[in-house]
Amino acid sequence: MEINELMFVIIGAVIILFSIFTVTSRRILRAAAFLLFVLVATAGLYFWLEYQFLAAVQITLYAGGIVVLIIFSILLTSNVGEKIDKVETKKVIFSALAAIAGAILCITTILQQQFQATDALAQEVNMKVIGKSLLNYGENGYALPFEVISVLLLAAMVAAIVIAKKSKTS
Amino acid sequence: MDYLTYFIIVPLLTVFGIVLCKNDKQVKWTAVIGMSIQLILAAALVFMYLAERKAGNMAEFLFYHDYMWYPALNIRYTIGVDGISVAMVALTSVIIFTGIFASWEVTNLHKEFFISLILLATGVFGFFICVDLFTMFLFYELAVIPMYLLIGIWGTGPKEYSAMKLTLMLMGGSALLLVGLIGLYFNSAPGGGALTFNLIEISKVQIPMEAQRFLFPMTFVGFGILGALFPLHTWSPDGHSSAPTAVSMLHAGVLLKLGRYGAFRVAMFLMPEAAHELGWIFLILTTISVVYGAFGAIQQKDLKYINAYSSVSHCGLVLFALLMMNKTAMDGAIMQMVSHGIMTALFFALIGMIYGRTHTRIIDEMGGLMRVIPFLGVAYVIAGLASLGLPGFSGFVAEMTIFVGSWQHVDTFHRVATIIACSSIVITAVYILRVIGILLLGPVRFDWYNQLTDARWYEKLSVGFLIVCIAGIGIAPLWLSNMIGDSLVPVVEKLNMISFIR
Amino acid sequence: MGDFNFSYCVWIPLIPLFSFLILGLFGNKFKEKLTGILGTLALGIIFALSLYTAYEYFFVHGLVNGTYQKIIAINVTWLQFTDKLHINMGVLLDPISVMMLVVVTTVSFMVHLYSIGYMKGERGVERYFAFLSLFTFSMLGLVIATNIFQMYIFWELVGVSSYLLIGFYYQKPSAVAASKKAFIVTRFADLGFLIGILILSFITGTFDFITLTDPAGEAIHRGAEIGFMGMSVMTWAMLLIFMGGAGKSAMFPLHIWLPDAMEGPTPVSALIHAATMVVAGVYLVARLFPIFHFSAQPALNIIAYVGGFTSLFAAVIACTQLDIKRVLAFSTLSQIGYMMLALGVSGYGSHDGLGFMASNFHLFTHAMFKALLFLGAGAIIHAVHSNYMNEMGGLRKHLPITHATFLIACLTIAGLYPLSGFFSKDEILAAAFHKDKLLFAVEYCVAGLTAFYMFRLYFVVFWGKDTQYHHKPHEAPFTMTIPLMFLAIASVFAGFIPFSELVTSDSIPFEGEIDWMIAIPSIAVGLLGILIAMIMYRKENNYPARMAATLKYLYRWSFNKFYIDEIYLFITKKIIFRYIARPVAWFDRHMVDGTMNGIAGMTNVISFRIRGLQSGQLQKYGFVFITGALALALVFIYLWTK
Amino acid sequence: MRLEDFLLMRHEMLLTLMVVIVLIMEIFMDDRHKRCIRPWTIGLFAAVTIIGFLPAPTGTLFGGMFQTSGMHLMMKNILNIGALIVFIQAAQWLKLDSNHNKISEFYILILSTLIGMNFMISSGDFLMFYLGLELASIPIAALAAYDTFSNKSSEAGIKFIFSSALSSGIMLYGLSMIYGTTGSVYFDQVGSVYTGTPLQVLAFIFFFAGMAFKISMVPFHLWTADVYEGAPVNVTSYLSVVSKGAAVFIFSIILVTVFRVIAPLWQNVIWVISVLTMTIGNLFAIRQNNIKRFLAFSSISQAGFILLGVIGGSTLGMASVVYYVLVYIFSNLGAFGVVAAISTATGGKENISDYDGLYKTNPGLSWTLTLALFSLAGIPPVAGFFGKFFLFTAVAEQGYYALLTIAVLNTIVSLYYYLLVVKAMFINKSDHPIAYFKSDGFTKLGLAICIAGLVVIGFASPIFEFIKSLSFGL
Amino acid sequence: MLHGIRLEYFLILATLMFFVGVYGFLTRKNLITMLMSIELILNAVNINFVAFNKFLFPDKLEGHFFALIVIAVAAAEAAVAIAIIINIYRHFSNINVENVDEMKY
Repeated sequence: MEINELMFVIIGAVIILFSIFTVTSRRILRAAAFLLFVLVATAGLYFWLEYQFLAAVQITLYAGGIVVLIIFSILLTSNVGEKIDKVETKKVIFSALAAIAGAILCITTILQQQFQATDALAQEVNMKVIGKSLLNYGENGYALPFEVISVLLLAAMVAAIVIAKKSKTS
Repeated sequence: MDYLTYFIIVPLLTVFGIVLCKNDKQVKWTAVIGMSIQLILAAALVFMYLAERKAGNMAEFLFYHDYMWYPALNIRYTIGVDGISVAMVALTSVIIFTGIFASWEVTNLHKEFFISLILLATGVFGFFICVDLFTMFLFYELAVIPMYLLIGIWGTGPKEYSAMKLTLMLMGGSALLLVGLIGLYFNSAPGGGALTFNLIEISKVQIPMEAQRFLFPMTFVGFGILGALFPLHTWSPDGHSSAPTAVSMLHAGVLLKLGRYGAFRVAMFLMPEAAHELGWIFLILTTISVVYGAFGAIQQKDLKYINAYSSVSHCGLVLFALLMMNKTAMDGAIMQMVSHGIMTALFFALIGMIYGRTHTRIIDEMGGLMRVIPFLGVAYVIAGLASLGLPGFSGFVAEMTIFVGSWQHVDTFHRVATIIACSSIVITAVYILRVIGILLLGPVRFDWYNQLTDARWYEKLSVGFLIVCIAGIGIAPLWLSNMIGDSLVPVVEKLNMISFIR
Repeated sequence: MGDFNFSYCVWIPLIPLFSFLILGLFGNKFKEKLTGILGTLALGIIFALSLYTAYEYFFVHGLVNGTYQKIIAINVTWLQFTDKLHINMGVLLDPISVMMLVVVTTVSFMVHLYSIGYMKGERGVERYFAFLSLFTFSMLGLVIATNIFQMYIFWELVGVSSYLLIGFYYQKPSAVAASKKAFIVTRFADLGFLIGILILSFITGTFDFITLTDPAGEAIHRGAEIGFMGMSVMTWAMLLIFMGGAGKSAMFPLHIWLPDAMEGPTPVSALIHAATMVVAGVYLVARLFPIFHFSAQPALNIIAYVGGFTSLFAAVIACTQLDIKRVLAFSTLSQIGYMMLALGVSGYGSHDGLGFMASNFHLFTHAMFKALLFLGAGAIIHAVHSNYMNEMGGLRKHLPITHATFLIACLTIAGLYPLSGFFSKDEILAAAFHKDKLLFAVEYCVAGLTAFYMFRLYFVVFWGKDTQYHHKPHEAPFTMTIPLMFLAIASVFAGFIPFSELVTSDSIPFEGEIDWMIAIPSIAVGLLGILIAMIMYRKENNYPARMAATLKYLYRWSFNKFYIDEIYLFITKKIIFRYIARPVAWFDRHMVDGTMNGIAGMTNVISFRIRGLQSGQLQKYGFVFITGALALALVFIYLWTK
Repeated sequence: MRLEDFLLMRHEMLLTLMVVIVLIMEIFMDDRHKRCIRPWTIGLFAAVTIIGFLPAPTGTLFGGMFQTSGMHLMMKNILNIGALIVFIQAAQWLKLDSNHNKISEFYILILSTLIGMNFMISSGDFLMFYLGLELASIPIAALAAYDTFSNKSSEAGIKFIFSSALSSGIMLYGLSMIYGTTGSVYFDQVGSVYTGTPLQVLAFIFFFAGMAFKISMVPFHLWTADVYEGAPVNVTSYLSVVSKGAAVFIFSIILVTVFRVIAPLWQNVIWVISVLTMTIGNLFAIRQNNIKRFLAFSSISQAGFILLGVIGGSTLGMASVVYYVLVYIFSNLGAFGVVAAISTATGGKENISDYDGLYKTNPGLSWTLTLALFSLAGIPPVAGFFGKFFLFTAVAEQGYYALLTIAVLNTIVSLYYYLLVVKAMFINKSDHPIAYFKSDGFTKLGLAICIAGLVVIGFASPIFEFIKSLSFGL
Repeated sequence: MLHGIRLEYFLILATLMFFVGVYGFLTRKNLITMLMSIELILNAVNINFVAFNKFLFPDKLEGHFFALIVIAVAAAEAAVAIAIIINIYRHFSNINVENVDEMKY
């Protein structure tokens, strides 16, 4: 087994394991930490696939942004040491059944598929390409999404503020 | 503006006028004026129609006008009348006219009452003058819905239940009908060409048999529910009994006919093959209707229930005759529609008036009314006699035409059905006389009855007008019969052409 | 038919119609006396017109080439069914219709006149006269009908006027019940009539009497070959039509309405339930006689036996009744049975058609003397204020004119020479003798019974015990006695009309003669009946009671009219009402309606049951979401593959 | 790319401009005058809506990411009309004290969702589609939770955002598979190579589930009732018509362009889902007492009816879908407008039983609600009848008579519960009916527009004809 | 460079992660942990996109950018979600999803 393959296996194992921990851990802060591991491991996967920019974004935005946000909100809303109540068995069983069934269904279907790779040459992914793509308004350019997502973020910001801000009258 | 459209415009203007009215009196008189105009229009239409026919205009539909509405679906506002629709329009205008007078004493929300009533009439008029299935359906539904409010608000007894039941069952019918109509539309050009909702156009093509087998029951039952076809008639007793007078009149008098008219005009006219093939099922049902309704009426105690069941029976006879599919029987069927329409309107008007005096409709709680309110009593007897098919009144003419026509079928099945249907005339006599006996005759039941007042002028007007109509048709039926008969020729030809092939 | 125009005949029915309309619509504004005079006047006019017509027809214009013509005086299409079948309204004049015109207008005129006195002071006289006019109109329309459907129309109208008149005292429950019964029973019979018409018209393709009854025409022979349950279709048709006739003419077993119909005012009984309407059935059979004869012989036999049985049956009952009007009613039944029988045994053409002639003859004479009897009974009731024989007696002193006329009538009905009843009855017996000995024997018995019960009535009422009355009975006013006298005269002399030269089955006159071999025994039997009655009832004695005791069961059954009413009541109330109408109503409420309500209820129940789906739990929503998507995927990837 | 090309994005540009304007107003106005934002915004937005109707060029931009045609413009205009009515109807509500410090936010959020919807409709690839979809959903969660004093409102918000996130997750999974199996996210390229292998079917189903969530089809509808009930009335009305309408539009576009090849598959899927949606929606609606919840279930069953037009995928079907959405906007907004007016005036009376005897006190509102409900039920002469009729015609055109029959039977059930509301207003007697109140001009204007729409749209055939002329299909 | 690692491995990995996320969504009581589950789901999708892009269509960057956008959207979504969660906390004093069921049936 080559080192690359080993890396993949390790990363994969980390992702799966910590995902499971994330959704089963009864201590909420730990769950957040496990989530962080998963996200970082995913970033590792992106590195492994040589998408450095994406990996960086993953770490900064996801691991750095979202997880921090989550942790803050945990601190706001929960006792740190508090354990979450146990989930009823019925719920666990049914949810697990659904998830497992779904996974089996998806995986069998995926394995039936003959994926067709393109013959075209691989494109090198560096910052220059990414930057150009982001500002390109032709085919395979992402100027429009780039702009729209700014509206989205603005709206989300307004939304979050309007909900979270304390009303003056209250 | 073509002549027939006035039949829609006048009621709409009346409604508009009523909206602007300030007090009850204005409302009533606006309604009276509007509906009088309508009545005059209808009378004029009859004469114009007869004149046209006499002048040799043999087109299937007269006063025919065709306006494109939705080009994309070839939906048109197409209007035209033949003898049958003329008869129906005249019937409607008579009943709505008298209905206005019969509801002179509506106690609350006058404005809304008359608006709904006239809207209902608008729907009916529209239905009868339309040749395009889409607009026909539109008016059909328009006629059904005001009924809910009319019964629900101004009704008596378990009015909410009845109103809901009636509306839902009728809309159920119209739902099936909708399927049928759309199906017809898509089968209207089996050989290619533009699809159409136009009755005349569709009647010229032969709809594929597989489609007919599905669409015929849909349309027939759809209209049949409105026509109180057994076993889908149960809305009718409840609905009638809860409805205010004018609504019962209009409903039993016209709306039931709407169903029958549709069953004939749409289901049978357009799908003769299926009518031949599946007719027997419905013939059995209608035969049951006829006898069953009559038997049902024997046991009832509420005047309106009696009349509702009697309507089931009489209207059953209409469909029965239609399904006999020959000119005479159909002629009789249409006459029965007209006749029963007026007759039952008269009945309901009288029942309403009696109820207004005695505050009960249970026959066992009344008695000897003839002595105290002779006008209404006599009118009731006349209505009863007309209903049991006494010569000289319209009912006789219609029923006899039906029976003679039905008998023209040679096979045992039709014959047996005819005999069973005939037997209804005896049962009818039984329940009519029973009611007359208990209600009107005998000693005066309560002392306070002696203080009852007989009919007032508007009631006399309403009742008298209807009686004149019944007797008029009963004494001189030939013009009506001919007017209808001429228009039946194409239908019968279409139906018979099929049977000839078979 | 010559050049005489009979179309004025249309006024004969129309005048009473106008009289009806005027009296009906505006009668309550007139003075009571005026209404009676108006009605009577109208009838007077048409009475005269009818007599004039009869004269013109029988003696001037009717007979052409030795045959009485069938004259269609007027004919308009009233309603078109098919190309061939249409109802016409018209006036047909032939011997029987002209005869009936005379009968109807005569009796009606008399009754109108009589009623002026009889109904004096009653409430609703204008209504009474209006209805009488209506009845007269209908009856005349029936008589002159040119086609069977016109006849049916007026048949119905006659029925309804009978209904209205029986129920004239509408505040009396028994009158209401009687009128209802009369209407429904005849209506039931008319159902048969209607179906018969349908069959007949379908076979022959016409309603028209002339076409139908032409023995040389083809219509009459059609349908004879098509069999149905052992009889030809034509026979079935005619039987059904006869059912209608039997209903109107109150033949057994449809007779039950007639006795009850006596609830109406007495003149009405005289007019409708004795002289005119009840013979409509006879008239109907006579009208269609050629068809019966040529294509439906079995039906004719049935008619004969029904007639014979009814006459005997009714006569037996009449012997025990106490209500004088009921006695007369059963007597009427019995006499109509006679007429039916005569038709049933009749052949076609000249002497073979003796029965036909006799039947009509008897119809004519019977109308006169039975009307007389009823009017006389009316005068008695008017004087005594009671219907019951046992409350009467010795009235001959108080009511001399009534007594005299009543006696004449009784003698007439008993068939004593030379009163009219003798002639007509004799012809019937003769006809029966030639055809069927059994019926002949029965009729002999009936003749005796008739004499017996009529004189029972006569003796009890006018002789018998001397009863004390609250008010001293006094003779009726002249408006009532004049008709009595007129009819008495008619009863006496009508027998001398040479009927066989006027009314015959094939319209060809023949020479009638009296068969004394039959006549003399019949007179003897009649006399015997009178004698027995005289012995038993002339003076108060205990013979009747002993008689009743001896014939215990027969008496009781006869007194209770053989319990036919009870059987009917059982069938209608118990079977039809309880086992059909009520279950139908129940079925409608609970099954048909129940299904509809059930569907609605079911929807609500389902709606309630599945509300758990919307649990408010976000995660359950998620679960449904996921499983829904997976299920869809599963189904459409692996299960649904096409 | 020339400057004129931006004209193609007229709707989006104008809306963005409006967001900016409102933001500026919010920032630079002092508190006391903030209420003036309402008329200004409404006026501006009315102008935007009208400008939207001016003729405009069509074409594609950004290498196919953005495409526009007459039909797209029509859809956007329809959404604009809906949003405009919502704005007008919300004016009175926004005036309430509890909302005084978040007036402009309401407009910003709605406008940004509208931008999202416009981009979504115009999208030429799945990326833009996804982005538009999210832009159209995320702010709505905030809008649902807008009434920060109400438990129900925040519950609605949380339910919406989580359901929405789950559904978009599932949809993204599907999209990733579509990308993986076709090598592109552009609609036209995907459409040209889509063959319907099992994985592609799976992908489609997942995509479908995501859309079904937005359109609230059974069994992906469960959030609907709770969110509709909890959210402020005006948000609910926006959610139920504009948001749903946009989803329906893009859904039908994608079905007939991208998934053209597997049409038989999705027709079957829709067959099943449509029956479920109509039936379940109706069954739940029968029992509701809260009128918003009631309207939520009614809108679920309406979604089922809309699918009838989609299923055929024909030109007629698409035209009838667009037309129906237009009608639906007027009907539903008419109904919600009355509900909002009453809720605002009475401080939150939202139960059907509160409406007992309403006709005696407020006949105008009662008639409006009745008309709107009749339109929803498909009763002539209001526009809903025409809308339903065309949908039914479209489904029959493809020969789905069984589906048609089920659908018409469902209309009866729906009529039943609509009539229950009518009955409450007209027939039921109440000891304490809602007292007579006067609505402000905005509310009246909003309702008047709805009534006018309801009456006119059906009879004015050119509207349908125009839509049909723009329409697209399989 | 991909050596023996096949695309399917990535897909299976992503699928497993996806359904773990789903499982979490269905079972976690705390709203914030549910949010984490959603992040897992989105992350799984991203892996898919990226893997497809790398393995099958390396000439373009569609999957890559898709993942990028998803991350941004996820962030926005999380922000709003957390705002609402905090709001819920204000009203219900806890953030247990099972308590948030005032509206049902």
